[in-house]
Amino acid sequence: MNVMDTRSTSALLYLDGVHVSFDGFHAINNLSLALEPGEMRAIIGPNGAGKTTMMDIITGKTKPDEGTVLFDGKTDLTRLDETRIAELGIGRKFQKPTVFESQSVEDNLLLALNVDHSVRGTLFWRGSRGEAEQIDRVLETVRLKDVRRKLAGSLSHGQKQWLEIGMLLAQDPKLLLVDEPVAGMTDVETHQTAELLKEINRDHTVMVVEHDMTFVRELGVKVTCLHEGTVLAEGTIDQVSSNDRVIEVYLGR
Amino acid sequence: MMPHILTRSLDRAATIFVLVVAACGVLIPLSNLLLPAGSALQVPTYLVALWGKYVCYAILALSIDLIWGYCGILSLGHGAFFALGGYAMGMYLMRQIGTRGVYGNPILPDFMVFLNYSKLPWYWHGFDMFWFAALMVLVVPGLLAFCFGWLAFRSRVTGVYLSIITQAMTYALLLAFFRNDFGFGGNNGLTDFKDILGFNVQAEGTRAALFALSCLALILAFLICRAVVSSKLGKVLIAIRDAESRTRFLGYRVESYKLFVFTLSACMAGVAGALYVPQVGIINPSEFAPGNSIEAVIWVAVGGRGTLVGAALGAVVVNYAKTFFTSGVLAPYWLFMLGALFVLVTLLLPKGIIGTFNFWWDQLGSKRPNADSAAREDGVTEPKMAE
Amino acid sequence: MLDVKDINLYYGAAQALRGVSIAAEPGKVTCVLGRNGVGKTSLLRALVGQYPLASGSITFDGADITHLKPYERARKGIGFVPQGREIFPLLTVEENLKTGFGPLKRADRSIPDDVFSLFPVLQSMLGRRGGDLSGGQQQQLAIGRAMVMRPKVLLLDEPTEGIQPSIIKDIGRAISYLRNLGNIAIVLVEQYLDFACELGDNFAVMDRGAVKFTCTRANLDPAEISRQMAL
Amino acid sequence: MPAIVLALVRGLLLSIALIVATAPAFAASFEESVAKFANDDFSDTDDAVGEIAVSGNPLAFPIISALQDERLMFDAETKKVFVKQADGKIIDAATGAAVDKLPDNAAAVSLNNRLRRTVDAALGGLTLLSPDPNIRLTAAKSVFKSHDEATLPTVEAALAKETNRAAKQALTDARAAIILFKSDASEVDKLDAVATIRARSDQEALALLTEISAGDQPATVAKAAAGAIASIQSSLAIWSSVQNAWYGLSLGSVLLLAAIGLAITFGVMGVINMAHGEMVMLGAYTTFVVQEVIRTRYPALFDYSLLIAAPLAFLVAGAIGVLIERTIIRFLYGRPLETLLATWGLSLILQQAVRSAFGPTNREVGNPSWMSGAFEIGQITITYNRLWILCFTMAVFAILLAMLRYTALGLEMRAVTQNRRMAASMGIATSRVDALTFGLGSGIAGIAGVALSQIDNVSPNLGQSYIIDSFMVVVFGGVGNLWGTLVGAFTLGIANKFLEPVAGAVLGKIAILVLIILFIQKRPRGLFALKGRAVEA
Amino acid sequence: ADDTIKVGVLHSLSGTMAISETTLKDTILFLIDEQNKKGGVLGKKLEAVVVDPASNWPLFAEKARELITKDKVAVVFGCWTSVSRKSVLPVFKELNSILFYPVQYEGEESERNVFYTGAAPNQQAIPAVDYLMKEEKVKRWVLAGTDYVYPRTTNKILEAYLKSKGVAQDDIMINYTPFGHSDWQTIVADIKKFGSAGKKTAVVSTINGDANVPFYKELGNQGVKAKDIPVVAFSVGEEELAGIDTKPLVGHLAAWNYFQSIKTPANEKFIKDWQAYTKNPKRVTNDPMEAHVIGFNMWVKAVEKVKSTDPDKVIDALPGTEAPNLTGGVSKMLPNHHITKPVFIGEIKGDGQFSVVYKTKDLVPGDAWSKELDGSKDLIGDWVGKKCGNFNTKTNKCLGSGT
Ligand SMILES: Nc1ncnc2c1ncn2[C@@H]1O[C@H](COP(=O)(O)OP(=O)(O)OP(=O)(O)O)[C@@H](O)[C@H]1O
Ligand SMILES: Nc1ncnc2c1ncn2[C@@H]1O[C@H](COP(=O)(O)OP(=O)(O)OP(=O)(O)O)[C@@H](O)[C@H]1O
Ligand SMILES: NC(N)=O
Ligand SMILES: [Mg+2]
Ligand SMILES: [Mg+2]
Repeated sequence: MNVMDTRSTSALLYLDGVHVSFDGFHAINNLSLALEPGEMRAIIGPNGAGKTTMMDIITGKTKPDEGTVLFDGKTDLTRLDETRIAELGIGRKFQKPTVFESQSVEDNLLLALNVDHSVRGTLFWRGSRGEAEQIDRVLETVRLKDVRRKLAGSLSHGQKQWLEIGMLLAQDPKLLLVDEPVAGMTDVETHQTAELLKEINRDHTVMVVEHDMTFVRELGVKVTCLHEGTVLAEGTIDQVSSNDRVIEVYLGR
Repeated sequence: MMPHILTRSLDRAATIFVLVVAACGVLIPLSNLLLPAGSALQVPTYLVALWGKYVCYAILALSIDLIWGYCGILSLGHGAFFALGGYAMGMYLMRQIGTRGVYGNPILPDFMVFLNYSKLPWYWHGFDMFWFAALMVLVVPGLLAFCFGWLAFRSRVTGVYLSIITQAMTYALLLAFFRNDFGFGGNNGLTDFKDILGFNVQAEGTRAALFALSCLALILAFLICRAVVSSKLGKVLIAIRDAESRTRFLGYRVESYKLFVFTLSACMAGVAGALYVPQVGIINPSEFAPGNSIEAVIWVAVGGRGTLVGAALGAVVVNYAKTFFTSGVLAPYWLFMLGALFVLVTLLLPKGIIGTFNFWWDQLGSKRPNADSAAREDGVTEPKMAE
Repeated sequence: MLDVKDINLYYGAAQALRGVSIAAEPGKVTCVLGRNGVGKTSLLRALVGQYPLASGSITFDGADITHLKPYERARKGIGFVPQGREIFPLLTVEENLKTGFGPLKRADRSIPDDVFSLFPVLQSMLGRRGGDLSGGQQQQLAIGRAMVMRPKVLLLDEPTEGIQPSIIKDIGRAISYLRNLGNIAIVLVEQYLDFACELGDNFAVMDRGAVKFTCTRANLDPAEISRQMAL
Repeated sequence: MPAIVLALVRGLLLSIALIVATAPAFAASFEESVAKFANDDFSDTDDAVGEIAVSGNPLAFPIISALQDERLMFDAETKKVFVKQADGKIIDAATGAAVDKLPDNAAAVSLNNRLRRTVDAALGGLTLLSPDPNIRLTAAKSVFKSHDEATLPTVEAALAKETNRAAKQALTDARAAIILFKSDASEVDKLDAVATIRARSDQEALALLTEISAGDQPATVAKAAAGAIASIQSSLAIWSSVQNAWYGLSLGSVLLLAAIGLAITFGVMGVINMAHGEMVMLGAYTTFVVQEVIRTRYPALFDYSLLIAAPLAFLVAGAIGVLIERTIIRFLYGRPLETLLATWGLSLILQQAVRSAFGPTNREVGNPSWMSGAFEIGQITITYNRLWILCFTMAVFAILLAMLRYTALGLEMRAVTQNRRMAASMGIATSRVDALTFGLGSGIAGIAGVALSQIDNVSPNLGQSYIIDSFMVVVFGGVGNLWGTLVGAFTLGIANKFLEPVAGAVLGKIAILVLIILFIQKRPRGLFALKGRAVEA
Repeated sequence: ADDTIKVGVLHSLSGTMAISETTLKDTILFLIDEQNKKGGVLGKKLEAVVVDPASNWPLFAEKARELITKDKVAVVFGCWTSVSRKSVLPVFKELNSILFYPVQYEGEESERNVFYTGAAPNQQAIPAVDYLMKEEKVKRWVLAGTDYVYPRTTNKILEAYLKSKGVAQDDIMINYTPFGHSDWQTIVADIKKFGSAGKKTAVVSTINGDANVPFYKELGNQGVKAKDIPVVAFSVGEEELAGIDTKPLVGHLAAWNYFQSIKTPANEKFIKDWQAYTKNPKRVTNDPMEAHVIGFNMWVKAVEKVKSTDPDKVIDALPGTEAPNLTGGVSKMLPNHHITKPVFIGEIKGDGQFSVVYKTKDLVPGDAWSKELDGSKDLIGDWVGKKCGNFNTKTNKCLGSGT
C-alpha cells in the first residue's frame, strides 16, 4: 500500500489526467474528476464514452497508462489490486450483472458481507445473528426474499440486477460505483431504485452511471457527462441537459 | 478442531461415509488376522494390500476434488505430489534396509553402490529417522505446491493454462527422477523394502496395520475436506471457481485462498503417496507420469466432482474395475471396457456416480436447497476452461 | 405471420410460461411488457426455439414451426436481438454482422446499408472485436446483426437497455422504419413504457408467466398498462 | 542400356591397363584368388578382393561389384564361385564362361562392414575412369575415403583428362588425401594437399587432417595441418548454429503439425481432446494400409503412397471425428471438463482397437524415394523427410488459416464455438458446424499422422507420445490463436534444439518444461494472448 | 482344479511395453500348447493364467500377488523392464514363488526366486565391444542410451571395460535421451561429428524400444552408413526391425544370444511351429522368446525331476538343469540363477533379419555381478553351495538379506 504523507485533496475520489488506450484506441483521455465525501454523482455520456472503463480504473481492473487516481486523498489506487481496493471500501455493481450463479441468493449476500475476508477468518467463520439479520434486511430491500434459496443463476436478468445491488448493500463500502442500475427495470422499480440510492447516499458516497434521464433527474444530484473519455459537461441536470454538445452527442434532438 | 466445525462438516452423507470407512478399517484387518486362512469370511492378505492401495488412491482423489470440485483448479499434475510423498517414505524405507541390502552397505542403498556413489547425497540425510521422513512427506509436496502455487496464482494463471503447467511440472519431475544421477534410483526407483518402524513390511500384521492406518488417513482427509468446504471458506472457493474476478471485487484475496487449498491438497496427496509406498512395495518415476495424474482426475469425475464422497468412491470403482478387467478372459479387452466406462459415465451420469445419486435424491425428496450439488444441474455454471 | 397459441414452458420443475398466446403481424409492432422475471425473455426464447415447449403451438407464415430447430426457425426468417446482446466476443464487428448471412442466398450476402445509416458507430468500428465494444455499442451491433438476416419477424428483447437517449431515439426510428417497410413483423419486449407506447401497435402485459392484459394502439391507456405492470 | 555397359567396360579395361602397368607382380593366380571366395571367410574374402582388384583381369569389376550387391555365389563343396549378373545370367567367376544354372546349395558370399569398405575402395579404383561422370565422382569420393596409395597413378591419370567440374574437384581432393598419407610424398606436395583439403572445410576434411596430424609429419606440414584444422573447426562452429536453427525449425514443424488439429478441437472448440493423439495414430495407420496395398498390388505407385494416404487419412480421421462428435461430444458442450473424461476413454478404446486390429508391434511405413536421404547446403545436412514435413506443415497451416479466416464455414465455426445458442438463432446449423469442426480438427490430426509416420514409430502408442507436447504447444502459444500455435511450436522447437547440445536431451527437455512454466507466469494466457474485454466477458 | 498345473503369464498387453511383451505372452501360450500336446507335465495339463499388468509397475506387483495367491500358479513367466522385475521381486520373495525373466538386463542381481534367462551384460555388451575392437578396429566410442537404469549401468560397465583396454576418456562420448525420444537430428549429427575425428568410431546403442525406429530412420536419412560408423544395439531385434525399412541400415549390428536367421534344425522347427501356431507365416522370432523357450524347458525338466511343482524343490532342482538352446548347444542354469548362452553378433540385412558375423566359441556363463564394477567385482551368486545371491568372495560373507 502506498500512503502519501499528506492529503493533497479533500475529495474521496480524485482522478486527474487519466489516460487509457487499448491497442492505440484512446478510451480515456485526460479524464479528471473529483468526488467529495458523502456526495452522489451521476455520470452520463454516450455509449462508449468510457464510463465503465473509468470504473474499471477505479476498481483496479484496468491500469491507466498515465494519470493520478487517489482515494481518500492519499491512497494511489493505480498501484493496488482489486482485492486491496475493495478492502479499502470501494464496492461496485457491474453493468452486466455478475453474481455467483451456482450459489443461492442468500449465499451471494453472505459472501458480500463486509466481514473478515482472510482465509483464516472464513475457515473458522461461524454465522452470527447480526449477519443473518443484515442479510434479511438486504433481502427485504431488494425484494428477493421469496427467492432467497434459489440459485442466483436461475434468476431473471432484472432479478440479478437487484441481487447485485443487494450485494453492494451487504458489502457496505465507503464508495459505491453503480453501473446502470435500472437497465431493464420497470418505471416503478426505477423510481424505487432512485429512492434506494438516495437513502444509501445518506452515509455513503455514490457514483452512478445511467442513461435513464428520468432516473438521473429524480436523483437530483450533480451530473457529469463524459464523452470520448473526457469530461464534456458538469453541473445540475438542467445545466447539463441544456448543453448543446451534450444534446448533440448524447441526448439527441 | 473446534466442535462447531465438526458438526457442520458431518452431514448425513458424510457421517455414513466416515462410518463405512471406519468399519472397513477395523473389520478388514481383524478378519484378515483373526479368522483362519481359507475361511469364507477371511479377507486374504493380497486383498488387504489391494484395498490398501485403493484407499490411498481415494485420498489422492479427495485431494483433487478439493481443488477441482470446489475451487475450479484442475491440476493435471497432482500425481507429482503423491509421488513426492511416496519418495519421502521410500527414502525412509530404503534407509531402514541397512546392511540387508545386496551389497551389505550400511549407509548407501544398493543402487548407489552399483552406481559408484561414494557417500550419501545430502538430501538423503535425515531420512533414517521416521519423524523426519514423516515431516518430509508433508513438507516436500507442500513446499513444492506452495512455491508453484505462489507463482502461478499470483500471476493469475488459470484454467487450462494452469492445468498444462501442472502437467509440465510433473513431466519435468518424471524426466528428472528417471535420471540415475538424480540420486533416487532412476527408473527402478526405490524398492525391496524391509522394515517400517521396526516391523517387517511384508508381515500380515504390518499390512493390516497399514491398511487400518490408510483408512484412518482417509477419514481424516475427508473430515478436513468437509471442514473446509462446509465453512464459509468453501463458499468463497465456489465463488472463485465460478467468478474469480467478481470475488476479488468483493475484497477476497483469491490467490491466498487458492494457495491455501492447493497446498493443503498437495499435502494430502503426499500422505496418500507415503501410505501407498509401503503397501505397494515400490516407488518409481512412472508415478510422475502425466497419464497417472489425468487418471486420478478421471476417478474424481467418475465418482462425482465436487462431492468428496464421490471422489473417493470414483477412485475405488475405477481401480477396482481396472483390477477386475485386467485378469482372466477380459484381459485383452480391458481397455475397451475401461474406455467405455468413462464414456458412458460422462454421457449417462453427467454428474458422476454420487452427483447423479444426489440429483435423484433431491428430486425424490423436496426441493431441498443444495447449492453444492444443485449447482451443476443446469450446466450453466461450469467454470470455463477455454475462452 | 407469427401465431403463438397457448404455450407452456418449464425450467426443470418451475413453470415459466403458462398458456401464453400472442400474435405478430407484418407492419405491426407487438409489445410485450412486464416486470422483472415474469417470463418475457422466456417467451422470446421459446419463439426462437432455445427451449422446448411443454405444450402449445407456434405457427409462422402458415407453417407449424413448434418442433423446428432454432437454426431452422432463423432460416425461415425469425431474427432475434437477445437480452444481454450475446455478441460473438472474439469476432470483429464485421464478422458479427456476417454471421447473419446464414439464411441468405449467396447473391444476397451483403450487409444492408440501413445498418450503417442507422448505427454509424458500427461503420467506424468494423475491425474491432465485438467483445471490446461498450455495452451500448454492442446493443446496436446486436440489432444490426439481426437486420442483416433480412428477417420477416424481428424479436427484440429490451433493445433500449443501456442505450444512450439519442440512440434510443435512433432505435425507435429504426423500428418504425422497419415497421413501415410493411413486410416485417416486430415483437418488442420492453420495460421502458414510453418507448413501447410510442412504437407499439398491439400490447400484451405479462405476469408470472401468463399474459394478463392486452390492448391495441387504438385503445391504449399508458396509465392502465403501467398499473398492470406494477401489480 | 548396353551402350553404357559397353562404355563402362571400355573404361574399365583402360583402368585395368593402367593398374597392370603399375602393379607389383602378384603372388596368387587369379583362379586361386577367386576360389578363396568359396571359403566364405571374412579374411579370405578380404584377401581375394585385394588380389583380384589388382589382377588386371577384366572379370575383376563384375566379380567385385557382384560381391558388393551380394550376387557373388559360391558352392562350398565344389569350391566354385559364380557371378549372378544383374540380368539374371550366371557366369563362372574364374573363367567368365556362361553357366546354365547355379548349383542347388550355392549361397551368396557374405560381407561385413570391414569388407564393404574394402570392396568400396577396390571398386573406387576400378571405376575412376568410367565414362559416366557420376560414377567417376562416386569413385573419386570413395578413393578420398580410402586414400589407398595404390590408386594414385589412376587418380592422376583420371585427373589429367577429367572435364567434369565436380568430378575434377573430387579427384583433386582424392589425390590430396592420398598424398597426405603417402609417406614418401614431398613436403611441398603435402603442403599443397593440406591446402586443398583445407579448402573443403568440412567434417571429412577435418577427420583427415586430424588423422594425419596424429602421425609423423614434417614440422611445416604439421603446422599447416594444425592451422587448417583450426580454421575448419571455426567454420564448422558457425555452421553448427545454422544447423541447430534448422533442427529447431524442423522439430518445430513436427510439433506444429501434431498440435494444429488440437488447435481446432481444443483451441477453437474448447474440447479437451485427449483422443487427439489417437487421431494422429489413425492417420499413420492409414498410411500403413495404403502402403501395404501398394506394396502388394501396385508397387510402382510406392512413391505416390503419401500423396494417396494424405487425403485418405484426412477422410478416415475426419470421419471418425465426426462420428465421435455426433455420438459423444455434442452432449458435452458447455461442460468442457467432461470432455476430458470422455475423450480419455475414447483414446483408450481407439488404442486398443488398433492394437487388436494391427497388433501391438510397430508397423513398417517406408519413405518414398523423395522423402529419403539428405542433401547438403554448405556444411549442414538437410534430410528430405524433414524438409518436406516443414513444407507440408506450412501448407496445412496456411490452408487452415485461410479457411478459418476467409470462408463462411470458418466464420460459422468461430461463431458457433463462441456462442452456440446465439449462432443457432442467426440461422447457423450448429450441429452440422460442430460436427464439421471436430471432423476438421481430427482430419488434420490424421494428416499429421501421415507425415509423422515418416519419422516415428507406427504403433498403437504413437498418439500418446504427441499428446502432451501438443497441449503444451497450443497452451504456450495461447489457446484459440492459430498464430500462437505456430509461433509456440517453432519457439519450443528452436529453444529445444539450442538447449540440447548444451544440456543434453533429457536436461534440455526438463529445461524447456521449466521455461514453459515460468513463461506462463509472465503471460498467463500464452504467447499470443487474446486480450481485452472480449476475453473476460 | 487339481488336475492342471497353472502357469502365470505376467506380460504387459497394453501400454507402452505391449509392443514388446505381447509376443512373450504368445510364446508362453505356444510352449504350453506344445507341452500339453506332449502330455503335459507330471501327467497334468498345463493351464496358462494370463493377466495384463498394462505397463504399470505397481500393477505388476498387484498382478503377481494375484497370480500367486489367488490363482495359485506354480511358476510365473514374465516382466520385461527391470523396474517391473524390481516391482514384483518382493512379492515373489514373500510368497516364495518362481519367476522366469527372459530379457537382457543390467545384472547386479541374483535372487533365489528369480531365474534370469536373458543376457547379463557380460553375455551381450562385452562381447559386442570386443568384436568391434577386434574386427572393425574401433577406437572411438559413442555410448548412446535411453536415460534409465539398464543403459546407465551397461554403459558404466562398458566405460570401465573400455578404459581397461586403454581407450582414452576423450574417445568415449556418452549420450542419454528420454524414453520415446523421437527427434534424433542433433544426436545423429553429434555422432557424425564425433566420428569425424579421424579414428574409427562406433556407436553402442542401449536405446530402448520405441525410440529406435526414429533413431534408425534419422541415421539412414543423414547417411550414416554402417561402413563408416557402425551401430551395435542391444535392444533391437527382429521384432523392432519389422517396423522399419531396413535397407538404409544394412550392416548395422546387434548383439544377441539368438537370431532367427541362425540355421539349425531346432530353430527351423521352432520357427515353423511358431508361425503355424500364430497362423502368421511372417511372424518373426527373437531373443527374449528363445530365453522363454529355454526357461520353460528348464522348468519342465526340474519339475519332472523332483516330481512336484513345490517352489522350494523346483528352485533347488533348477541349477544344473540343462536345456538345448535353439541355435545349437545346451544352456545350463547356473548356481547364480543365470544361464550359459552363446553370443552372436549379427549385421542387419535388407530383409529385416540378421546375418551372423561373429559367434563365441563356447557358451558364456552369465555373471550376476559385473566384474567391471568396483562394488560388485568380488560378489558371486550361489544358490547351491552358499545359498546366497550376493556372496562376497573376499570377505567370505553373504551380504545383506542372506545373513
Ligand atoms: N479492452 C478493450 N479493448 C478495446 N477497446 C475497449 C476495451 N475496453 C473498452 N474499449 C472501448 O473503450 C470505449 C469505452 O468503453 P466503455 O465500456 O467504458 O463505455 P461506456 O461509457 O461504459 O459505454 P456504455 O454506456 O455503452 O456502457 C468503447 O469504445 C470500447 O469499445
Ligand atoms: N435458465 C433458467 N433456469 C431456471 N429458471 C429460470 C431460467 N431462466 C429464467 N428463469 C426463471 O424464469 C422466470 C422468468 O424469467 P425471464 O428471464 O423470462 O424473465 P423476464 O420477464 O425476461 O425478466 P427481466 O425483465 O428481468 O428480463 C424467472 O423467475 C427466472 O428466475
Ligand atoms: N532389462 C531391460 N532391458 O530393461
Ligand atoms: Mg458501460
Ligand atoms: Mg428478460
